Amino acid sequence: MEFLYNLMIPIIKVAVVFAVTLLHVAYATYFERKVIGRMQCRIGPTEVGPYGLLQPFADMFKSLFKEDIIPAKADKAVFFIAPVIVLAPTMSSLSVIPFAEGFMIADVNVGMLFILACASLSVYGIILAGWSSNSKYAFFGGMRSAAQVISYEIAMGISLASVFLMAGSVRLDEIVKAQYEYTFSMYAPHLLIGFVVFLIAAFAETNRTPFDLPEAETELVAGYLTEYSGFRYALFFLSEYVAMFIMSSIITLCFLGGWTIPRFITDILPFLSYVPGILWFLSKVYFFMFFYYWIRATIPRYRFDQLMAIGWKILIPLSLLNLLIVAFVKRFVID
Amino acid sequence: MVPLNWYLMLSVSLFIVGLIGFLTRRSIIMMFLSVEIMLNAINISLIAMSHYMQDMRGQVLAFFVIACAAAGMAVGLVLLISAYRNKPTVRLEDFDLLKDRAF
Amino acid sequence: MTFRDIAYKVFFIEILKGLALTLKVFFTKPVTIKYPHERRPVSPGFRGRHAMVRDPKTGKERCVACMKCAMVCPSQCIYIKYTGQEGESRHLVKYEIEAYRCIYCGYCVEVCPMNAIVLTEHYEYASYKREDNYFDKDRLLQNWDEHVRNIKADKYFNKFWRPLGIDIGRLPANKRDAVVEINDKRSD
Amino acid sequence: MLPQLFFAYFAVMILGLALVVITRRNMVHAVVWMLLMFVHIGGLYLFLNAEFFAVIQVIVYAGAVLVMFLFVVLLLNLREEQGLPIFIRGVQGRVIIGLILLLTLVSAAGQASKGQGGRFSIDYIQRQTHIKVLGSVLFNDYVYPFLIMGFILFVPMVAVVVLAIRRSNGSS
Repeated sequence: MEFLYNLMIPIIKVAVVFAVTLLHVAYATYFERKVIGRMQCRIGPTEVGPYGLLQPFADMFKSLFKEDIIPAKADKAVFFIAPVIVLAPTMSSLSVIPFAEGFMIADVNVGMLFILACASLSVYGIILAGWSSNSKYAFFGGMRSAAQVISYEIAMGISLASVFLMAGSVRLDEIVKAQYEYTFSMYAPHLLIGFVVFLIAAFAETNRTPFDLPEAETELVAGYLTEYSGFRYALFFLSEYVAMFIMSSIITLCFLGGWTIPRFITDILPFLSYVPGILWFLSKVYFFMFFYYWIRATIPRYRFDQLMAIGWKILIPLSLLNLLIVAFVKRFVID
Repeated sequence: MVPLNWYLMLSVSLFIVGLIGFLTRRSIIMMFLSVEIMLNAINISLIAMSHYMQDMRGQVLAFFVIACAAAGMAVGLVLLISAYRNKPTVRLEDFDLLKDRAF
Repeated sequence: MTFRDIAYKVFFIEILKGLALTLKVFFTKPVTIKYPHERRPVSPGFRGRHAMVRDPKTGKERCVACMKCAMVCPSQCIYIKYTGQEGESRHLVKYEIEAYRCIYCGYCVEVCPMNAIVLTEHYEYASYKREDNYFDKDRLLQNWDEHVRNIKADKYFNKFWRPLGIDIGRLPANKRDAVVEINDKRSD
Repeated sequence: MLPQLFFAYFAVMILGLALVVITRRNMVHAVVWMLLMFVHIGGLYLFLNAEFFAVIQVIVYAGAVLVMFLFVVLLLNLREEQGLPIFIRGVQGRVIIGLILLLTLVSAAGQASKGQGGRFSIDYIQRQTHIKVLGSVLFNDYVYPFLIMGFILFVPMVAVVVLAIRRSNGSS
């Protein structure tokens, strides 16, 4: 009986997280269209349901029932498996994210590194999708995306290393707890360079504007997605939004104090400490999702050489500098 | 508890698979992949022994092996690319400029 | 590179300005018109679907087959056939307009001495069949009926149905005021 | 019983996938199977209480080295290689030599016995977390090898840039 109980708890957690994530992705698309619409003086979807609230489901049903087109000379096995390779690591990295105190599916010692590993795995899906489509647009998109993701992963990893150094752990819940002791109960003011570097790298990691070269519509049709349609396209789409959610969660957890609220706020308004932590967590995450859309509505796309120059010539030296400063501060000031 | 010998046997078998691949494939890229398999076999045995002997030295060595493997592969692949620019093939037997034809 | 430029680069001043602009627009009222539910008012002089004016007295078209419209048409999309000898009154047999070729210049409307062919303000003539936009005589009269249906008054005046800038006195009698009497069967 | 079963699964999968890798004609397929094999090896490291290595295996091997392979395979246009034989002439002899070596080494590995236990017991590592233990050993006892390793990683970086760069005027 106890065995069953121990088995049921993670399954229920998985079900909850999975359902919440899928719903989140559905409404993240709606939210994006509304936000960008308003920023461009439009109103976004309004037709399906009240205020267009059922639009995501209409899109979902449409993509589910569309014809699944496979190019004649595609490498079929790889073509089929590529969306899964993109989606599976992205979804599985959800399992180590603590949404609130003690609520995470898998309690592993290497939480943050696990997410980095998953992020590096989903590159394969993109390259293989581009390669197996046997189309030039898709191939260029895949290669560009892989080059971009690999370059920015380095800057991202090094800027996260400064967080590990400050917190003395790679467990996400311990990082959050360690932040609570600092001045603003968050690392963002202390690790400002790392925070900015991570923010920029997160945009590049998830292939969002201004770094959306892999799927630059005006030059590459849809990049590595060109030959995909119907359900497989929806899988790529889903994984992109889940990846955005995960990146926002990592920023929230590593730099903004996760599910905690800053102490100086609870000192002034003590009743706020009764608000459940998941609300704080989600509000911070949604702020960053909003930021993604905000940036998308504002900044045009970078050129590919500019993208590479930003990654290698600016972000990596900056993050190394940040790491150096943090190491000195940690050794000689804090300890 | 799985005995240490099982890990060592797995490691050795994996090493031999990599070795056979290295010796028999024509393509240089596949030979590099076989080298990767062999290095992974070494790592399995190092980490297994480190675990069973409760000593971290094996894992430190495995750490260095991973770093060296990455560095070596980078150099190997870039050599392959510069060779490919001169002669568009990745088959090892086509690089035979220094071979004495008499034998 | 001055100090100011460096500061602009380091603190992302340009990007922050852009973000402030988009955020400002975010809180303004959208300019969208939700088309099938709301329609934007048609501006005067809009040149939409073709129609032939139906004479309320005879219930037929007013065209006298003078061929002026077919001659003036730059894209030559008006096809007219008539019977009747030289010196007699002509009888219109075929009057067709190929709307896909039409460039909506409005010359035919301006030149028509009888005010028979007009361009209405109707703009939703998308259809599933190409034939639907190849207007023959009956269809053009039907277009006029559709146009008239929403007009409440007895008469309809459109000053763009005659050449602007020409003295009214020099125009043919039927063209002078470009007023069309709408006295259709509804009132009967 | 359960650990043995898990080990058997991982061992069979690793060996089988390695065999699949070295017999693929299409190199992209080989790289994909290799990826699966690396993930399985990472799973094996989890049993050995080395979760840091499990993650490093995926990040470094799968995320960096194999992507590099994939890049090279895609950069070189290898269409015409597809029709040629996979293995070199005289493959049987080499396989037989390999199998003899396999028999010898497996029998030797079967007789291996572990020596004296050190101070890093499983409980100690679990209490301290693996990263901390590895870090303390690496940065206290093996600082100079670690620095040399950094240099070893730096030299290929320069070498790769020097070799891969195309001079705008000059050769080619």
